[in-house]
Amino acid sequence: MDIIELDSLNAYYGDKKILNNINMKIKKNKITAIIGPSGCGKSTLLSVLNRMLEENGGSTRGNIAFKGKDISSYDKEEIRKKIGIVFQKPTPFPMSIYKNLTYAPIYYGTRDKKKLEEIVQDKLKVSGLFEEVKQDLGMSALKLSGGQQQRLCIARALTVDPEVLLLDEPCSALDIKNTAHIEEMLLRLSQEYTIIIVTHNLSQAKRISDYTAFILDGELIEYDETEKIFNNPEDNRTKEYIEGIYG
Amino acid sequence: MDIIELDSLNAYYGDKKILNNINMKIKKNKITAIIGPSGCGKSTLLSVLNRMLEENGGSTRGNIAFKGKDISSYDKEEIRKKIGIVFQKPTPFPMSIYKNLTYAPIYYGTRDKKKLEEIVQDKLKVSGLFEEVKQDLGMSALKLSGGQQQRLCIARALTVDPEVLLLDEPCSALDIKNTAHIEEMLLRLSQEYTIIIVTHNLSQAKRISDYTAFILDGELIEYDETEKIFNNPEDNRTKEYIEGIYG
Amino acid sequence: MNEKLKSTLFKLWMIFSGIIVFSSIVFIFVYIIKNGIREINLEFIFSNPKGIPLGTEGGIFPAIVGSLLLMLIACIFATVLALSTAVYVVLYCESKRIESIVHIIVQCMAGVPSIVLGLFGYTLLVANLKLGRSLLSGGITLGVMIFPFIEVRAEKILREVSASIINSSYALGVSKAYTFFKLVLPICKGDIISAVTLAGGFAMGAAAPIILTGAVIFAPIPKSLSSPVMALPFHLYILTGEGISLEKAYATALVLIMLLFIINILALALTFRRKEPS
Amino acid sequence: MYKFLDKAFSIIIKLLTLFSLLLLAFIIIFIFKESLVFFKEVSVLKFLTGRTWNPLMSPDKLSILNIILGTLYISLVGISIALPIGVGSAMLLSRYAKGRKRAMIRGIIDILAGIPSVVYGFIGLLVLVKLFEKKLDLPAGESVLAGGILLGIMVLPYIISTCDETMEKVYEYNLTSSQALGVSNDYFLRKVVLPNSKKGIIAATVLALGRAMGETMAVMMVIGNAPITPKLLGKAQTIPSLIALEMGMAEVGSLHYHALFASGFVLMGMLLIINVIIFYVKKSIDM
Amino acid sequence: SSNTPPTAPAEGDSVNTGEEANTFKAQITFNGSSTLAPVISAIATDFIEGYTTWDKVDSSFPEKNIAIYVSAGGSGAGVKAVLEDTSDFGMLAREIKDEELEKIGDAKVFKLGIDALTVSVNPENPILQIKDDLTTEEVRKIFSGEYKYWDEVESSLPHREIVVVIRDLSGGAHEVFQKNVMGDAQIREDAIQSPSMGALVTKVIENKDAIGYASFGMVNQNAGKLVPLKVDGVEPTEENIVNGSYKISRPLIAVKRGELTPEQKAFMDAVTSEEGLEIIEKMGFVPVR
Ligand SMILES: Nc1ncnc2c1ncn2[C@@H]1O[C@H](COP(=O)(O)OP(=O)(O)OP(=O)(O)O)[C@@H](O)[C@H]1O
Ligand SMILES: Nc1ncnc2c1ncn2[C@@H]1O[C@H](COP(=O)(O)OP(=O)(O)OP(=O)(O)O)[C@@H](O)[C@H]1O
Ligand SMILES: [Mg+2]
Ligand SMILES: [Mg+2]
Ligand SMILES: O=P([O-])([O-])[O-]
Repeated sequence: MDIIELDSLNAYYGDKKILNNINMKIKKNKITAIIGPSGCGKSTLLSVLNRMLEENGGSTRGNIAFKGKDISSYDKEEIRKKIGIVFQKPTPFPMSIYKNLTYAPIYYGTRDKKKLEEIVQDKLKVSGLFEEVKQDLGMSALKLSGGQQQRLCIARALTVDPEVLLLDEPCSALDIKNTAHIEEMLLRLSQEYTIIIVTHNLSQAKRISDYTAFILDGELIEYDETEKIFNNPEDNRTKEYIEGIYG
Repeated sequence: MDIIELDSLNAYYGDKKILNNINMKIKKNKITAIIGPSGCGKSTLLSVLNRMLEENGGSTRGNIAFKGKDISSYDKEEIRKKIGIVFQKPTPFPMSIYKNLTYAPIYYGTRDKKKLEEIVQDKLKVSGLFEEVKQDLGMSALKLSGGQQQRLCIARALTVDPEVLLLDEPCSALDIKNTAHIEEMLLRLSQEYTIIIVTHNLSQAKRISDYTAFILDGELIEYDETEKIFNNPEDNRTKEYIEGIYG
Repeated sequence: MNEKLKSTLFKLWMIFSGIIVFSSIVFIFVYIIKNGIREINLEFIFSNPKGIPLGTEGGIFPAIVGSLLLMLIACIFATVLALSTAVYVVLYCESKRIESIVHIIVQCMAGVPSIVLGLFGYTLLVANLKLGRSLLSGGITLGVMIFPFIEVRAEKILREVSASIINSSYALGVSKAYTFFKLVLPICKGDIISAVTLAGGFAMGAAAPIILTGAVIFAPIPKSLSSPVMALPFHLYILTGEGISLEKAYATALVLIMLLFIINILALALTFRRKEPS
Repeated sequence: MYKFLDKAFSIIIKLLTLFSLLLLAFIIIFIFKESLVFFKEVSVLKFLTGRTWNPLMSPDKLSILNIILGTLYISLVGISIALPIGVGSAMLLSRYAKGRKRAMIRGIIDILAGIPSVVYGFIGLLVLVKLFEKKLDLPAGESVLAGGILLGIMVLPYIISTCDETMEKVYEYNLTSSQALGVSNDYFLRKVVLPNSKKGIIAATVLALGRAMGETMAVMMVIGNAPITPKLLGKAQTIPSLIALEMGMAEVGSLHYHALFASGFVLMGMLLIINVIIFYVKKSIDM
Repeated sequence: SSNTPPTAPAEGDSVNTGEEANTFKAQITFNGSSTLAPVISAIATDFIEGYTTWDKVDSSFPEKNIAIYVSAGGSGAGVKAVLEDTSDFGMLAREIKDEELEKIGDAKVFKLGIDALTVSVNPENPILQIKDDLTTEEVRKIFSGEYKYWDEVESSLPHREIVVVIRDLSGGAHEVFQKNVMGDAQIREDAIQSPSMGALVTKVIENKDAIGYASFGMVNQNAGKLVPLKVDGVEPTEENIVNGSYKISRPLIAVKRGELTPEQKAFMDAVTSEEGLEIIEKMGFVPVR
């Protein structure tokens, strides 16, 4: 089943066209990886999906449907609750770790202290941060190291139980152990959630994704099952890019 | 020849000891990789070397010698010119790309427009950003994508021709192609420069470094030739960490 | 209480505050405009005060020029000192103790009644340094008055520049001075200009400090820093205090507001003009 | 070259800072010296705790407890009116006004700071005081409340500008992360921007409080200047208006003259105490 | 041009950089009473406009622009300025005290006019329908707070609180009021102390129950907006003020330390000339001829 459908999508920053005529169907409960060289528009594509692009002064043309309904027919807030995102640069709120994690749940109506604590612990465990910070959940999140901050942001995105999780190079600041931890977690989560991950780490894409999309200069060059893309790409440019691994 | 020597070095943030009794000699014109789990103190170690730690409110005990002379006997500014650094999070200045790159050269006395332009082009090419931005060097650096920003910061660090280059996970926001590009560049640069690179990407460490240091919880567990560390580590903890790759 | 309700109340609070601010501004402006507009014409703006008592007829031109000059001197004097102090505290000072001493002295100064500052300016500048009752003495006294306002805000503005950016600059081996002028100052130029403008407006509207140090009932446009000057707030003070003419007083206030408006627009233009060259 | 400039710059900065501090210290000494003459005649304690101020009678009758209370009361009323409104509108600004528009609005608000106190005083006397007399049926509308409201309006621009600078930064830096969680902007303002602007709000309060406690001309027009025990709807006197009211007439060198400086000195002492308190509040926030 | 004052104020120097005139001061400065300041400044403006340069005043003076600066910091500041040589003349709207004269030393005092204080009320005050006269006793009881309500003054008046408006207690205006009306009685503590005559008059104009001692000059300028009462049957008229039968009044004084220079004398002559006195009269004060 397709949870998100892009139909001749174009995205712009001002007059500059960043994404050009993208057609793409994202499968539910699968992990889709988006790869491509720096600046090709991967982050822009993600920001289109949860309507963050418009906040940043961009605009789109074309259609995007979420569960069969156009995303513009949803509330902005609704779509963002359903489609969570974690950015490339860690962006913890300048408040305590605990408050970072209860920020959204409280907004969505969880009042019970116990329940909140449970959420905090759960998500911290899921993101592998729990052991490191359990002593001091009241510490400002800004004092965490880069990697710790990023893991906190992943935990935070999970606190609203999204249906789709967008990840923009989430592991770029993590060491290998934590990366493995996250990858494992993503595989686990994909049974319930749909995951779209932008990554520059091709072996990561290969390891965890079911589908892979290759973008170049704002165009979707190829989109297929991961196996296919990596072993038998149709487009020559894809092949070249994949081979870059060893180059 | 040893360009930097650490002698029973301890580093603190306030009362918190971050680095514990580190002894280490960095070889000239080699690439030294520093690996270790998130939060172990890798970034702190780098910031000790060019005396940035004191700006951030930290302090050290023990000795650090640069070219045989204690670094505290140098001017802060001098040591920083000689030991450049690129941080984990990209930190472009909020000005144009061009100005980001001429910022330091102008300070060090390059006034000639042609010369400046040459530096800008050179360093942009070295960091693989030139083709993408040559049209619009006057654009604000903040508008670049994450990866582009980081490459700009590397280019900026190179504009002062340092003797030692510290890199704190410089490739974490770069895709594979640019990473390869940078790695290649680092190998090239290592003939003239001494390079210390913090990375969570073990295969990267393996690929490019001559020496590798493994840090855990602020202690230097093992420090040896890269080959030795990866193939035949002495300490069990190193072994476990290295094997984490496949875990 | 649930979050949605709280958020709604919160929004109400913001909107309510906005409405109060908006209506106070409108009320004050309308009140002054309504009472002052009748007297405003070219003659009022461009001629000397006349009539018996002086000010019942004629205009306020020397007062306009005098006030602008006083403000200029005050702003230059205060900005140089206050910005230096702020830079020292933020970038150079390493001792927390010195920092808090500076803070305490500066903030206590903020509350010294302006009339006392006037007496101080009179004692130091007029009587002891023999600068006379003059543009310079008045300007400096006003500068002392706005110093704390600029210092407190400049310090806050400097502190809010991201530390990682400043660190990146230091990491290039670049000096503090260069970092300040080439990186920090361009980033917070706008905020600093707005702080200085705000303080300048305050200086321009203050009567008490200049009564003893430089303002006179009538003077032509000053020819040098040592001439006494007319000033709008002092003119107002005499017009209202001695019941000379309330209409002229409102008109004078209106002119002052218009001047401040123009100055603010200029400051805005200054901050927005310089975009990155391409 | 730059090396030399850097040295020069650091020396200049230090010298200018030193000069500023000396200047300020000089003012404090000046006021202290002038007050000393008075304190030699009348004990500090008596000055601070007595309730009558009557310059026509013996020096024993120069004491300022009522006036201290009046100063505190009016400033407090002013700040408690201005702070919520100022913070609220600063948030409104960061939320809805961007770029040029915001700068314009702030410019207009800043103009409020430049309107001469005398004008505020007259508006206060003719509008606010009059309104009180009509609506509250007071024989005379001159009161602590009138002074407080007027002061509140006068310090608003300081609060708004100072808060807005902080809030804008917190807002811009964290907005995207918050929006990504689907949370409303109002919630974001409340939970992230407001708490993280604490320092800005404190800085604003310090500025505004200093301004409020030192404000002279406007307050003087609307509080009746009666040195009696202040009540919200009754007349009162503040230290700055006392000084402004009587300084012009006081015979130079007389005890009365020095008593006025002594009250200025007391005002500075009050600000010092308040600042020390705020310093500790700030410190506890840093924790 | 001879006869320089013993202590030449330094501030004139900057204006006086001309070749010959190191003794001649083209600039005269006044400071002090805000009541008197507009008067002097009106005369000075006429004087400057009439002559422009000093040589037109007297051919023995050099051709220099006339500069007369008047500022207003209150009577106390006037004395202070003379004592500290920061002004040539001090202006006072009260008697000059003996100690002050002593401190100045060689003081030259010019009495220029008289300002009377009228006991004035709002035109809508019902008392005006009953009487236009109060005894000193009644005035004293009103201002001391012994009468708190208007119906205590006259039982047919409404039971409304009397709003007493005064100038600051230490000021020159209050001093004469205290001396001539209050005697040993204290002003009620909650009287409104206005920071200026303008504010006092405004208050009486705006508040029906207000009573205050408004300056004679200002009552004339605001004729009809506030009504002066007779005191002990004596109406505050120019005649009564000059002949002393209306006793609540204060002098308007200029004071100088040391001999006047010829140019200062020339200006003071203008002030005390008939035209000068007319200006004083026009401002609503009673000139001293
Ligand atoms: N400014 C600071 N003040 C206090 N503690 C700090 C500060 N910066 C870092 N730390 C602490 O020092 C420890 C080491 O941090 P550091 O940034 O050196 O780790 P790292 O090895 O670089 O981690 P990562 O791989 O995630 O970047 C962490 O526990 C961190 O919380
Ligand atoms: N706010 C913006 N305004 C204008 N142009 C922008 C903006 N954000 C991004 N761009 C431009 O859009 C293009 C695509 O950027 P995007 O961030 O989507 O790249 P990316 O594929 O995510 O790169 P990376 O791997 O380096 O993160 C780039 O050329 C970038 O310069
Ligand atoms: Mg990206
Ligand atoms: Mg790090
Ligand atoms: O300024 P005064 O006229 O009241 O002395």
